[in-house]
Amino acid sequence: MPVTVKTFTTSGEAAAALSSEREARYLGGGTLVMRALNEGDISISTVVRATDRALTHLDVASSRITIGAGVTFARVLAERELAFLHPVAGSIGGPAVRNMGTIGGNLFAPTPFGDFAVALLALDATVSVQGGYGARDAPIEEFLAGRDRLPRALVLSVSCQRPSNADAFRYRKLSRIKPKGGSVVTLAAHLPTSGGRVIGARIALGAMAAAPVRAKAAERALEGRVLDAASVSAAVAAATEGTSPVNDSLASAWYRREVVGVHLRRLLTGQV
Amino acid sequence: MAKTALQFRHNGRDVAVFVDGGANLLTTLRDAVGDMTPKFGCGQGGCGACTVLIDGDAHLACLTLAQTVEGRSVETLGGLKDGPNLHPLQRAFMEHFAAQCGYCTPGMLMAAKALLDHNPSPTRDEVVNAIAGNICRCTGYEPIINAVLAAASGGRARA
Amino acid sequence: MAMHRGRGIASINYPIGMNLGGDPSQALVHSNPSGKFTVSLSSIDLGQGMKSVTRQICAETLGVPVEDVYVDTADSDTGPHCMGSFASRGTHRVGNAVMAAAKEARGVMMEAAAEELEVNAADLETDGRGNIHVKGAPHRSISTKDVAIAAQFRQGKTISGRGIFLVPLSAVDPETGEMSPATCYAHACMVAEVEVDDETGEVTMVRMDSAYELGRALNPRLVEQQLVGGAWMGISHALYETTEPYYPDPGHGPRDFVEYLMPGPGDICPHDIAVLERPAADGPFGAKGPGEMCANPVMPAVANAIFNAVGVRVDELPITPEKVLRAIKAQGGARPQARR
Amino acid sequence: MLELRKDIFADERDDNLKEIGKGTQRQDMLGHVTGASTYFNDHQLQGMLHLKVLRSPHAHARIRHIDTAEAERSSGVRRLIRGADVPRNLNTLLSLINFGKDDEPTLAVDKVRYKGEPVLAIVADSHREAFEAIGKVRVDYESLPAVFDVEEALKAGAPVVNETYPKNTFTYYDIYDHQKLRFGDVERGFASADHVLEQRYQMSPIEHAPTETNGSIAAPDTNGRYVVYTSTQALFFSLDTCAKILDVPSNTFHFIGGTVGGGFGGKVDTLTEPLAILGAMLTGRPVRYIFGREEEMQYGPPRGAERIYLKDGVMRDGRIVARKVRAYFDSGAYTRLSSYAAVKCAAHLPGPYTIPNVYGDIYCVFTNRTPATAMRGFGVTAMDFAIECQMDKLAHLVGMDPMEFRILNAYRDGDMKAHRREAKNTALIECVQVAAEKAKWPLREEFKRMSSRKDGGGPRAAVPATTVDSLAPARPSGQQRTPYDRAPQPAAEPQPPNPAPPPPVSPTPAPQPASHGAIRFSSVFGSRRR
Repeated sequence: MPVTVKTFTTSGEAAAALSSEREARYLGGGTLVMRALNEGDISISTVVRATDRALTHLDVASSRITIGAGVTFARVLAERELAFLHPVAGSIGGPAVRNMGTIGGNLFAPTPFGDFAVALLALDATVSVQGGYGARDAPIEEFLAGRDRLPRALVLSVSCQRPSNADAFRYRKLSRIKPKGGSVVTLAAHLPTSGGRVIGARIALGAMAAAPVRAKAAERALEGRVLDAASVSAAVAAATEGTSPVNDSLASAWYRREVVGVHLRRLLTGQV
Repeated sequence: MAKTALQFRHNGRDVAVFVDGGANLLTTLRDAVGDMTPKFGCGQGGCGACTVLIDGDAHLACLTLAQTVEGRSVETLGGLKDGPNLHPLQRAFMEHFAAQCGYCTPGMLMAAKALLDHNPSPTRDEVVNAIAGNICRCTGYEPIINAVLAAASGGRARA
Repeated sequence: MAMHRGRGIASINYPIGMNLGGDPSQALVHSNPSGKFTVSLSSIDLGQGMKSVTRQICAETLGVPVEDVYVDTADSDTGPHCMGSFASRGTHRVGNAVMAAAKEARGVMMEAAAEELEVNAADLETDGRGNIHVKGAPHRSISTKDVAIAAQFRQGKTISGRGIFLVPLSAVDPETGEMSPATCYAHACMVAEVEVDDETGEVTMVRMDSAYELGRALNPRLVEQQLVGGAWMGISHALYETTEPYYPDPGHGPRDFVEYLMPGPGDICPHDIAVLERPAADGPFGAKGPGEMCANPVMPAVANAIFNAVGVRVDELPITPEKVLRAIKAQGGARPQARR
Repeated sequence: MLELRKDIFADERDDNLKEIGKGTQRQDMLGHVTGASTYFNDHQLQGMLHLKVLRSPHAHARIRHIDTAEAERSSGVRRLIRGADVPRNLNTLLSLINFGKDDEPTLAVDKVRYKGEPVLAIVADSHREAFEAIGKVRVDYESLPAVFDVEEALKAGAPVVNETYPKNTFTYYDIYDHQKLRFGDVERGFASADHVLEQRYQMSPIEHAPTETNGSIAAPDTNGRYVVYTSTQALFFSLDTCAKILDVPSNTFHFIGGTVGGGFGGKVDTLTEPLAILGAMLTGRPVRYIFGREEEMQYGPPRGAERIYLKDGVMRDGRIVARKVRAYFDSGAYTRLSSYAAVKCAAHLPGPYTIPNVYGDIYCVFTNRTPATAMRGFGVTAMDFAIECQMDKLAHLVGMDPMEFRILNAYRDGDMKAHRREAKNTALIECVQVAAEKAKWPLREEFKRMSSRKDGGGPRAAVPATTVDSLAPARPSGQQRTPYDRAPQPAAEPQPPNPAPPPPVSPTPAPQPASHGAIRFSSVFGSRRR
């Protein structure tokens, strides 16, 4: 059964093709689908592409930013208005992978990959999905939780509020290899403050569960408090709650649990 | 199996080939176009030996669906020379003994070209980041980094 | 949270060549009437520089410039037999075979020159620039090109040679292990400096200072390639790579270059190298082989440096951050040792 | 940054050379930077077919039945190859040079002994069609208990991994289950030592990970021969291995290689050539068999793991008086080259140090994992890790500077080494002194003045009285004999102390060979048939 490539001009048609054929896969940047084909995944017999310009649209003018699912990491890095996301995009792959890999594709990347999704989770993003009957928005936490069971949907874009100030959004990816490597643990935090107190703390962790996951106990430890030694220590103590890291070739579950707190402290205290 | 016609510019020349559905650009360049300079190293996007330029940007040919380069410009190491003259990067790699087995060299040179085309005077860190996706098992990277810095804007690289 | 620095050393030697079934290599050298030479081998260049080193050995032995020699290898229909490229045997075995072949070819060339200059071959010498002249009388000279033409078209001599170098098998005494494992040994000493993060167990390479004794640096640039690349592989073995991260449990084996950990271009550190040359009695121009041994001192030097930095001994490779962190916690925190 | 210390050992060198010693550009560099260097895979052949291998998902299992009916009908399939199609489906690499028994099939027939072991090969028009056909093969496995730990594998009742060696360890000289080294009496040494230290060291398997994976292309050539473009590290070694496995004269093959994308020891095992050639023989078409990266990483042979127990006796003044080693090489499911690693390792003991009492037992152990092979520093790398970590601990124990401790114990010209050969051309002391100088590591004057050329020999040149294991059975006829071998050597009488080794009989006037032990010509490599 040779592979058939179907190219659609609109995302609606592409979504319909995706949901109707069991062995169809959507081609975003290719880093996931092309690898599967190269390695002999014969379950893929149709590759669906969409050339819809909306998928690569970038709306960074207002406080609510929207990134098309087809926007690459390289494009995020080139966009000055998205400076707060540069450390995230820059931590993914080498330059060639960043020219290919897309924001939408990253939402489906298995652990320990998916660092951009970790950042979007900390930013409380919304994922716009083209189902069989039109677009609908889902909170990213809901999207990630159900991404494996989801009927074969096409992600159109993601959107989130721009962080109030540069210091409010922080990101840190620990990998064994520099400058690029798989994640031992990835941490992203969005800590808006009012009167010096954290209001709406969001902390997201990568490589600490099957998909990016929120550290809600650590969030609670910071909510409504000043970011000081006491609140930071409380958050660090609760860092592993709700996580289920695994052993893989980069690090063991034990190690990830041991160091996630250390790196959270360094993230919250702004240590390099 | 039904084939798909594909036309694109390859190192400045128009080429037309027929590809199977799902064929990647690396297999197409090597088997259909006959350009053996990009190499197969993993087919997973992890080694960079298949790095080529598409419309001037570095891409991994093994993870690029061949049909997506329809009408675009693909550059490989085979096109780096200017007639008989070596590109400054090629001369610098020679002078710095920046290759041993040579298998990663095509990918390294194209990644370095993509860097210098956008950033003629990179810092050492910028060079390190530019080859971050290219695995070399022989040299220990040091001579390669030094060669790229030396080639940058005629050797006046900022350390 | 504290970063601790430490230094550690290791000193080693390494056997050159293999003691298995006899360890022979052959080489052929032939030339064409324009006085250019071809070395014909079946030895493999893995990137270690086999073609380049044998080319220089042949040119030196013939007494001609290296530009007059090219190496053609690894076609089983044309090249003579060779065991293969492994066990640091290339430079030593194949180099000696090429020397033997080049000596025979030189002998014929000098005879042909002697006939042209009507002198005794013993009175002639090569200048290394493509000329042969009478010792002490440089003006009485003939180019190797003219000698080659004369040999081919007038004298009927073939300026060529064959060479084999065999280190015979040394039988091993089953009771005592007595044997001759190798005819010469390379040596090295490495000082490694590391920085250890005592909260995460991460180890960063700071610098390396090393001294390698290799008999003869036939080509210093190629030697540098091996020692720099070899030290990088040593760091990789010491801190990063394995196909079984949970050995002897075979699980979680890496399947790609993200899962298989090797130092990236951002993990390398300065490496200051000294090369010593104590020629081996049976090495080509005294040369031993640097290719294999150059990674070996790095692993123990790094392990000893980690002990110097935080006082923990990790005796299992690779020395991952987890193993360092577990050892630090087991002893109740970092215990930096006396700085050397 | 590289510095040539021409001042050291200058008196032993003639530096009046023209081409040697120059940093001449590599002959292959222009090809590398222009992409013109030609690797085995850079060949276009008309009608090329692609071979993929079905690999065992089990580490240890019996093969009850293989159903290929559906696979054979799958689109684009040209040929299916099973173990029964391989003319001689049993080999071990070093059988060519008379070391070890054939123990490994090219394609598994009755049993699989490691996860990833090749069971069946499919030759098809395209990669995709080969993968599809492999997906349609049904293999009925009966899982068997597996063993992954080298010491567990040696215990009674452990699963038998490799029936050629039922005790899960390679047989040395047909009598011992390990390689020995005996020099002096370590127990007496330990008894006299001020400190005794025993430690355990463990290395895990390491992948060669060359950027070019293993592979080859075989194609029908003129006059009934086959041309084979190959990534091998050993052209004739692979050629003769294929001649043996495919049971044809060696000149049936025309091997072409020589430009390899990194080897590091991982391309000696002739992994792809036999099946590529067999595919070309059976289809009459060019066949390419190239490892994928996951195949290379998990099913290509790694550097074998080693577990080393190292026990030392040291005096207060820093002299090491006894070193005892027990080491286990994890050979994986088959022998390949690991049998020789143990011999090379034994010869390396006790490291570059003169120690009066040395004892070694080196085991080559079979476990249910991917068979290991040689890698850069084969048989020595892990042992150096153990020895040099231990040297640091001993220096720390006696309160001596680690550099000075190395110089004190370093071997010198004239010393007797543990494999009973005189140390010559030694230079460890000078390397330590220069490394210390470069690293600004303080050394006391007396240690700066020491030299490899001073204070060696004399009492240090003697072979000490050695206790050999009591049960030394008479030596049987020796290993697999070939028609070209001379009669087996008479049982080696106990060597007289400090014997003058007989002058080596060498077929050609090899330049001034060092002295060797008894000479035994093994088979004339390459031209004989078995």
